[in-house]
Parts: sequence; C-alpha cells; structure tokens
Amino acid sequence: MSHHEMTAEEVSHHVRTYLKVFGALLVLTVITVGVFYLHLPIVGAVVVALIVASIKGSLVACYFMHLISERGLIYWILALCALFFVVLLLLPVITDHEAVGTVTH
Amino acid sequence: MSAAVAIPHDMEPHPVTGMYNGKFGLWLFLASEVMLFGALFSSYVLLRMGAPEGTWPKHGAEILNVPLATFNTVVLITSSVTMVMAWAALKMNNIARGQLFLTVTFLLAGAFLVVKYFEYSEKFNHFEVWLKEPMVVDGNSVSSIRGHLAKDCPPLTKETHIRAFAIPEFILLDPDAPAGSKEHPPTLRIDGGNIRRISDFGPAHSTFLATYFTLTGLHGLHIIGGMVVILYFMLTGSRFAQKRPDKYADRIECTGLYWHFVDLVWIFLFPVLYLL
Amino acid sequence: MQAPMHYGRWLPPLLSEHGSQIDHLIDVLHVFMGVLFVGWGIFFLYCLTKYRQRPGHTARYEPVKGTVSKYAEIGVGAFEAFLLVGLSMPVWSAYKNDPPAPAERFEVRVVAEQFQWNFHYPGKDGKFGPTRADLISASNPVGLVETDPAASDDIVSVNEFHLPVGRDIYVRLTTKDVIHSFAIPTMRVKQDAIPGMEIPIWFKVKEDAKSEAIRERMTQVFPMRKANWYRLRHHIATQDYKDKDGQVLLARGQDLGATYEAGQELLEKLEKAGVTELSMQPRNPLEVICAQLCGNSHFKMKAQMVTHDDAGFAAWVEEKSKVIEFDDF
Amino acid sequence: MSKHDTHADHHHEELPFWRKYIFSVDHKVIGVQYTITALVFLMFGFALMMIMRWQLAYPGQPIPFIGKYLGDTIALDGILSGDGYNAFGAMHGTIMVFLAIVPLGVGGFGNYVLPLQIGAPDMAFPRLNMASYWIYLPGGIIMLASFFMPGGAANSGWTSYAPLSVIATTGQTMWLLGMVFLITSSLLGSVNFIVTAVQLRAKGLSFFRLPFFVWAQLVTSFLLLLAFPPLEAAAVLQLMDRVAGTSFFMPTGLVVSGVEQAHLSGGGSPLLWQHLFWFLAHPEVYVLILPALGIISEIIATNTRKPLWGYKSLVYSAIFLGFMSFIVWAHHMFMTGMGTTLSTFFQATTMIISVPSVIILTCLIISLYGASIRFTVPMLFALSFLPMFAIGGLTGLPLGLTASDIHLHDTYYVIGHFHYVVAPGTIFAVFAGIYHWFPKVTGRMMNSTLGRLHWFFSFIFINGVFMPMLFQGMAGILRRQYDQSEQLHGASAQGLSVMVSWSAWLLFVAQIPFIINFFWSIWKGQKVGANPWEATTLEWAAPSPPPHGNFDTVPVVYCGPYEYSVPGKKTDFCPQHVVA
Repeated sequence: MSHHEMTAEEVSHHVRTYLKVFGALLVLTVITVGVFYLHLPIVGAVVVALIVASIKGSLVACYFMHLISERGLIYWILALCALFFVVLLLLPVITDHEAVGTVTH
Repeated sequence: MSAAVAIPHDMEPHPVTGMYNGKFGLWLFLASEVMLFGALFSSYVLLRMGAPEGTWPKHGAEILNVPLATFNTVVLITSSVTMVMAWAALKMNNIARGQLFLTVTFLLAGAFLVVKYFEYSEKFNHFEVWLKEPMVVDGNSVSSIRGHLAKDCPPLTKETHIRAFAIPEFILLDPDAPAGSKEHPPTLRIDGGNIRRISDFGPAHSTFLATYFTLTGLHGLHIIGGMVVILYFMLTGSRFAQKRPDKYADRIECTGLYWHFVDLVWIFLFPVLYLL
Repeated sequence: MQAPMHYGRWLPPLLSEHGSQIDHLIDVLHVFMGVLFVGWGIFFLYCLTKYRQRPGHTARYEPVKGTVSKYAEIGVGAFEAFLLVGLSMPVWSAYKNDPPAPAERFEVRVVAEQFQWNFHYPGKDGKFGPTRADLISASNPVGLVETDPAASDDIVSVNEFHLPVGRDIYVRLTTKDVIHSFAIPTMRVKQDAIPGMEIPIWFKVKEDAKSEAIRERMTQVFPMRKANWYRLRHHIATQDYKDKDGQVLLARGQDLGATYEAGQELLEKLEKAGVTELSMQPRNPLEVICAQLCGNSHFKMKAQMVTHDDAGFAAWVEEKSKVIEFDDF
Repeated sequence: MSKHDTHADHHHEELPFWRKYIFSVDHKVIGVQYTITALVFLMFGFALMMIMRWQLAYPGQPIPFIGKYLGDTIALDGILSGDGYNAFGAMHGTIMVFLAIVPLGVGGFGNYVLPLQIGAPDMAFPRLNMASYWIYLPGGIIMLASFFMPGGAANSGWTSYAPLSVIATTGQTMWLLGMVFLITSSLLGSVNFIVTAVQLRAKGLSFFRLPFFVWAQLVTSFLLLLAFPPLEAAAVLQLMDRVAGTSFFMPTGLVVSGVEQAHLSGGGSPLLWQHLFWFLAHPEVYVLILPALGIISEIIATNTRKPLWGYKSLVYSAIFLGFMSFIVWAHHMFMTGMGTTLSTFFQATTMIISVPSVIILTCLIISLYGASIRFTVPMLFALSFLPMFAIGGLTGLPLGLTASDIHLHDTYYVIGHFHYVVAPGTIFAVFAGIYHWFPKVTGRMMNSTLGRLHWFFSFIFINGVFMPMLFQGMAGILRRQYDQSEQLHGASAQGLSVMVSWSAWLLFVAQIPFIINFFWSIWKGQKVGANPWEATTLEWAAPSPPPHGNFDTVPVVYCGPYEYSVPGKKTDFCPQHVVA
C-alpha cells in the first residue's frame, strides 16, 4: 500500500532521481555515438555498444519503471522471461554453428 | 461499466506480487513484448551472421542517418522523463501539472514520428541499380550504382506479383557523390538490358534494410499505440482525476510502464541498427 | 533363390548397410513401449474392476504407500537414457559425422525442384562441371555450364537415380526452389533439402540389392479379392492372363492401366474369365520420394532408383556419356 | 487483504441482450461464447478432414454429395485437387490447433471454471477478457474467409514452411493476418489468466490448495505468454516477405519454376522460420494438453471419491513440463541437416521431458487404486483418455530419438502420434469436461444414456482412425500426400486408408447423440442443484448457473482441493469452503 500513500517529500525525492537518471542517459547517449566515431574493431564496438545500451536500459527499468522498488513474484517472472530470451538469442548461434551443410550462395 | 463486479486488488497491491492487478498485468504483457523483440533481434543476428559476402553494410551508418537517430534518441529519452514526471505530479495531486507533462510527452512522441517520417521518405527516394555488366562511373568500374532518379527519368512501375520494380526500358540516374565529396558525377543513362535489379532503399533493397524497416516500423507502431492511450488520458484525464485521483495515477503509472518499455527498446535498436 | 520380399504394414524392406541399426532401435523401442503399455493397462483394468463403486465399498482416504511407481519411473528414465546414449546417438553420429573418404566414395549431386529430382553425375572424369542459376532451363535443369571442360562428360538424369551397389554413395543434396526432403524408405535415408545450402548424406546399398533381383524377390501372388487397382497400379504381370477364347487380357510385363476405371474394368474381366489370382511384381521396386510438402504435386515427386553392380553401372555411365556426345554433334 | 463483499450488492438492473450475451464482460458468458464458437470450428475442421479422407481412401474419385459444390479451385468435377487437398490439410491443422482446441481448453474451460474454482467474482480484467474473444473471432473469420481468395486458402501446411509459403497464393497472407489476431487474443487472455490466478484467489486458498486444473491453466498461460511472441515475430517477417518484397526467409539464388528470382535481395534463411515457428509450436503442444490434464484430474478426483494421488508431484511435473517445453523445439527439425551436438542436446531434452509426462500419467492411474469409481459419463471419457494419452506419449519416443526418427519423420507415424495426444487425448478431455460442468453452466444434467452411446462409439472409431496410422507410418507412408497410392510402398497400405476413412466418417456419426443431447439438455435436461457430483472444489459452492459475480457469499477456503472420503465424516466429501 505504501506507494499509494507517498508523501509529497518522497515524490520530490523521486523527481530528483529522475532528473539525475535523465542526465545519465544523455551522457551515455553521447558516449554511444562518440565511441562509434572512434571506429573500433567490430568485436569491441559490439561489446561497448551493448554494455552502454544495457546500462541505459537498466536505468530506465530500475528508476523510471520502479523495478528497483518492486518485490516478490515479478522478479521470478522476469527472470524466467530473461532466461527464455537468452535461449532465443542462442538460436542464431546454434543454427549457424551446427549445420552440417555448406551455404551455397 | 454497468453491473460492475468489484474485482479484488483492483487498487490495493496483492501480498504475493506487491502489485495491483493492472500493474502486474502490464508487467506480464511487457514480458511477452520482450520475447517479441527478442525473436526479432535474434533473427537480425542470425541473418547478419549468415549474410552472403558484401550484402550487409559494414555498419548501419553507411546507409542510415546517425545524427537524426541520435536526435530521436534524445527526444524519446526526454519523453520518458516527462512521462514519469506526469505520474509524480499526479501523485502530489497536482492534476494540471500532470496533464501538462502528459501533453509534453505526447508532443515529443509526435516529434519522434515526424523525424522518422523524414528518415523513411528519404529512403524511398534513393535508388540502387545492380548491373549485369559493370559500368564506369567517375573513373571506377562498378557493378552497382546508387543515386536519385533524374528529373526527366521515366517513372518506374512495380510488378505486383513479384513485389519489386519492373526492369524499365532505361533509366536516368544522378549517382551519389563519392565519399568525402559534394560533386555528383554526371547523370547516367542505364539501359534496361543491363539492369539486373533495381530497388529503392526500402525494405526490399537488402536484408539489412528489411530488418531495419521491420524493427523500426514495429517500434513505430508501439509509439503510435502509446500515443493513442496518452491522447485518451489527455482528453479525459482531468475529469477522471477529479473523481478518483488514486486510480488515475495508477492508470498513468501503467501507461508510463509501457512508454518506458518503448523507450527501452529504442535504446537497444539505436546502436544495433545504426552504429554496428 | 532368395527369400521373397514385399512392402507390407511394418517396416519396408531393408536394403542399406546402416539401416539395421535404425531398425534395431525401432524394434527395441516398440518392445519397451509395449511392456510399459501392457503393464499400465493391467494395473488400470485391475483398478477398474476391483475398485468400482458398489454397495458396501468405500474409497480409501489415505494415499497408497509404495515405492513401485517410483522405481518404475526411475526405470523408465534410465532405460530412456540407455536408448539415447547406447542406441540412438551412435547411429546418428555415424550418419552425420563419418563421411566416407573422398577417394572411396561415389559422389552424386542431387538437385531437387518442384516436382522432380535431378541427379548430376560427374561422368567418367570424376569431376563435376560448374553450375549457374541463370543457366537453368527445362533442358538444363541443374544449370550446368556446358562450355566448361569438366562438364563435357557430366550426366544429368531426371527422376532416375542410378547407383552402384556395395559402394559408399555420397549425395550432395540441394534444391532450387522450396524445401524438399530426400527420402528412400528402403535405405532408411531421409534428409531435407534446404534452399541455399548443400547438405551431404551418405549410405551404402547392400551387395545383393540390385534392382533386377529385388523386383524378382518382390513378385507376389494376389488373390482376386485383394486385387484392387490402387494396390496394384505400379505392378506388372509376370505371365499372360487370357480369357476363355484365348485372347490376352493382361500380358506379361503389362500393368492394369493408367486409371482406376480402366484398371477395375480389367480386373472384372479377369475375374469373369476365371482368373483367381494374379502373379505380379513392381515395375520399379525402389523409389526416391519427397518427404516434405513442396506444393500441389508433392505426392508425385518421386524418382526411380536403379541399382546396378559395378559392371552394369559402368555400362550405364558409358551409355549416358555417349548420348550427350551424340547430342553435341 | 481483499474485502470483496461489495459484489453482494452489485446492481441488478437488466442489461440489454447484446450487453448480456454478445459484448458481455462476464467470464461465464465469455467462456460459453468461446466454447460454442470453438465447437463450431472443431466441427468445421473435422468436416475438412472428412472430405480429405475421401480422396485418401478413393484417390481421384469424385466426392459424393458435396463434391460439386466445392468450386473449381478446390474440386474440379467433384474431384478434390492437389491444391484443394493441401489447403484443406493446412486449414484443418490451423483450425484444430488455434481455433478449436486452444480456445476450448483455455478460452472456454479456463474462462468459465478458473475464476469459479478460485472463488473470484470474475476475471481480473473483465473488459480485456471480452476483447480477447472479440479478437479471436475475427481472427477465425479471416482464416475461413481465405477460402474465398483467388487461389484458395493457405496451402503450405499448418507449419507454413518458407519458402513454399512465401511463394504461395494470397490465402497465405490471410493466414498470417489471422495468426496475428489469434496470437494477440491469446496474449491478452494469458495475461488475464495469470493475474486472476495469482491475485484473485479466495482467502485461505494458498497455491498448494489450488485445484490441479488451475495449476494447469496457470502453466499454460505462461507458455502462451512467452512462446507465442516469437511466432508473432515470425508472422510479421513472413508478411513482410509476402507484402513488402523482403527476403527474410528467401536465400540467394532461388529458381522457381525455371525462373531465376533475381528481383529478390536474397540472403534470407528458410531455417529461421522453422526455429521461430517451433519455438512456439512445441510449447503449443503443452498448451493443448495441459488444460486437458487439468480437466481429467478434476473428474478423476470427483469420481474416484478419493484425493488425487501425488498432488504435489502433479503440480511440480506440470511446471517442469512447461519449463522444458521451451528447450525441445528443434526435435521437429532433426532432418534439416543438424549436427551431432545440437541433435544430442535436443534428443536428450526430449527424453527428459517424457519423464514428467510419465509421472503425471502414473499419478492419475494410481489415483484409481483404493478408489470407489463411479462410471459416470465424464468419468468414462476421462478413463479412456488415460490409455490413449499413454499411446500418444509412448509413440513420441521413437520420434524423439534421432536415429529412429530418420525412418519415421514426416510419416503417418507422426500423424498418429500427435493425434493420439490431441484427439483421443485432448478432445476426449474436452468432452469429459463438457459433461462434467454442464450442470454448473445450465443447472441441468446431460442425458446419461445418450452420453454413454456417444462415448462408446467415439472410443471405438477414434481408435479406428488413429491406430492404423501408426502402422502406415511404420510402412513409410508419408504425411501430406494427396494420393498415397502414387508411391509403390504407399499402395501397399491403401487398404488401411480405407479403414481409417470409414472410421472417421463413423466417428462423425457417433457425434450425433452428443449434439442432440447437448441441445435437448439445455432446455429439457433433468434439473439439479448446485453440487450434483458431490464435488469439493469451489465452483460447486456457487449456484447453478452462477449469477453475475458468481458467489452468494464470498467463499473462504479451509482445506485442500480433493478432500474425499475423509475418515470420520458423515459425507464422503468435504468442500473446500466448509469448515472442517
């Protein structure tokens, strides 16, 4: 029930957090684009881009979506979702790596 | 609603999940959205790994417009902040301020779509022609040429059954300026007999652009969906908020969850499509 | 005289070397499934009779205690593990991992299309000529670059798969349009043909499995009541059948006709003429079929498989190579 | 804690007909809508198959009675065409899976029974629930409308493998659109189910006091929620291939009908479609069977008059089954050129997933031990479900092992196997459920004699349909063959095809007593009270039929779901809402 009875002070505290997160997101966006113009080798570029995107995504999920202050079952459900998401992402790896045939084109 | 049945935990959080029904439901919906975009990301990786030599750009920026997309990223992030600010204002019972932030969110979303429109339309006016026999352009022998159709070029027709441009008798093409130069090579006349394939930079151009249009298009549809909901609350929200402020704040919280997710998807789409 | 052989309602005849392991696994599995099913079934029927509702009988609240079910479940799991590790995996890895050495194998390119099988042989020089998609036409189904020296003696055979017995056959499978599946039931061979990919598959036809011999072994005598056109449409008679006037109704080497109506009519005539049984054998005892839906004529997509001994095969290659040279003139 | 006493004084103003029965937000009305619509689709899917069975039994012969009304695309001169056959086959599969069985098990039974069983006044989101139905129905109509498109309905199999489906006629586009609707409907439904089952449970109804049916629905909803989106993604990609000229599933260098497809950008992967499709479609198998197992469990507990044996193992098995179903999908693709490591992984997971299925079946059979079995009509269906489901499960083994799959893949053995799971399996469970909950829905019993007739002949003929298929498959007869006798070894099993076809037609005749019984009982059936089966779970605490808002007084739960024949009690059942 707590979040239904949030005090004005709590809310303004929240607002300060939002603005900080906003600043961080802008900085990270600049970093993403800046790194691109460095023209790193592909592996490095992918790693950096995905790390920065993950940080940004986590900030949005944790603070804007309040995931950090949630509790209980939802973590388990999202963990399950994340697990199957990983399975999905393995799909290209297994298809590519394991095919017996050779690509003809 | 008539003959309404009071549903438990419509407002108060359930001890097991710590959420009221709507919020829990929305999180579940977002979980399924993760799987939807996950499958598309996965397809992107698979197609890129298996792409035949030379058919995938080194990175998206070769074809796509990075400054515009960066601008759009900032727009979307800002709209996420204004969304969460709207909720915070409503929590403080400041309805007018809440509605104002909601309106700003809506306008930012609109700005995102306008920019997207310019990005898209640029692609549909830009062409690539693949040749059967190489031609000399600007001193280099090339087997495909990119450029814009010259003003007096006969219009292209689409062959519906193959969903692609029919090979015309001939075309007049203004080739793109070579990298690092502003000078366009002179207009070329290309004979239909030497054209293997002709395509605009739309989805049919290459699997990279197909992925780009599918992913950003689907994301755009999510934006439009979100805008419809936000617009609904912009128009009806004040009355709702007067009557049941708590419930209205919950609605805006759920709308916000969805909106942040749309933002989150873009945060990944931007580097993956434009920069890698 | 070898034992008779025919297509029935259990596994088809087995004519490849590796197939016996597959059949063995299928047999073991079905015994296992039978034991489980009968075991369950006996217990099930016992419960149904013993514990039916009747006056004076009440159900027991306390759950039955016992470890039988637990051990049974563990047993099932363990046996499945054995099937997996002991029987299935070795076959598959031989099937996929151990291609015959390039020097010893006989290679064929198989190019599937809607709705035919194209077999591309390297010819006498043992070299495949190059192919190109834009050269494909009705008369050049694999798009062979005919000007290339390696291509000059290549053989392209449509819907006829000739191969030698007792040699390692190495098929390089591909398709021009949609997904097909290269299946030979008698060889226990099945492999999807995926557009854009070339997938190898290999097998060895048993020494004694020449088409001619198999056809003889598949000779069967059908009583008239079992003789229906659908059943016999791919069979030919092994002797002449005449009516009372001595006129031949069904000649040796002839089939029942191309349509159901014609076939049934002929069968009626034969019956009227007092024929009580028909001795028939398949025209083409071995077939390559398509196992993956590929369009409206998918069911007709089949190739005749002709197995020769080495000499017979060499003669076939000789003959075919000549035909191409003749065409060139 | 929740205090939903307010619904006792819900407004009793009369709703207009269309709000009450058409755009209703009441989960019970929506459940009935789903059931009836899905039964109609079920009959339609069955009708398609009965026509196909004519072609299989008597290839190339004109279809009697209806052949001349089917139109030239489907049946020229009354003879089913190859394209017509393929369209019927693809639509039979799609209709049965997505328009009939899932909507029956989840949309129908889940909607009606789940809120009642957890003591809730309705679903968590009643209007969303209504939306699910009203997205499902247009999806179904789009599917059926595709028969009227030029070239007919989708004809690339219910699996719609690319590139065949990409170059197919317009019907395929309709199929994809229809799928997008159906998937959306399922997603909304699954969100609603999970929230309802988690948040709306009555006081005292802890997770381990939930009836197994609710558990089955909960696991099913998670499968729908997380497995369906990849297919939605795949459908979008295939739509792009068909409508926008992209090449997601079209590799470079295709030559279709002798014409080089140079206008394609190429570079796509046909196997991508299969992966995305089966990533959904294997969990989908459990979406089909889990609600059925839930129904069967309820009926077995009620009619054995004793608690289910191994309730907790059942629950854990169902959860494990659901989890594992996400990592077995590629066993449908062993023949696509898969290497050893990957195939080993997938056949291992396939063997592992068979263990919880064995546990569930064993629990249900052992539940009979020490029982007092009432052979009511629902129980007859439930009991005959068990051995047939066992056959379905066991025949999965030879298909799950790569080596034996080489011979059996894409043969009638596969058809026999999965139909034993979903037809004698799930459909029998659905019938059991209809007979079981009919008195709750209408306040009247269905006729027992007609019910027994229906059961007996259905049982005989459904085995007559599917048992011979296993033998045909063993002989190597391939599925999706317009004329099996075209192949030499197919001709040898032609006799069995005739037998299968006649069984199928007689199976249809066996449904007539059911249809009569169903409608007759709605108006003329024997009136019964709230709990005619003397069952324990909460739905029987509500009046029959339950009013809007379900319960007269808010139920509170005091014990587990299956307290039958508790020693020392006057009756042989202790309802969950009665203080022990």
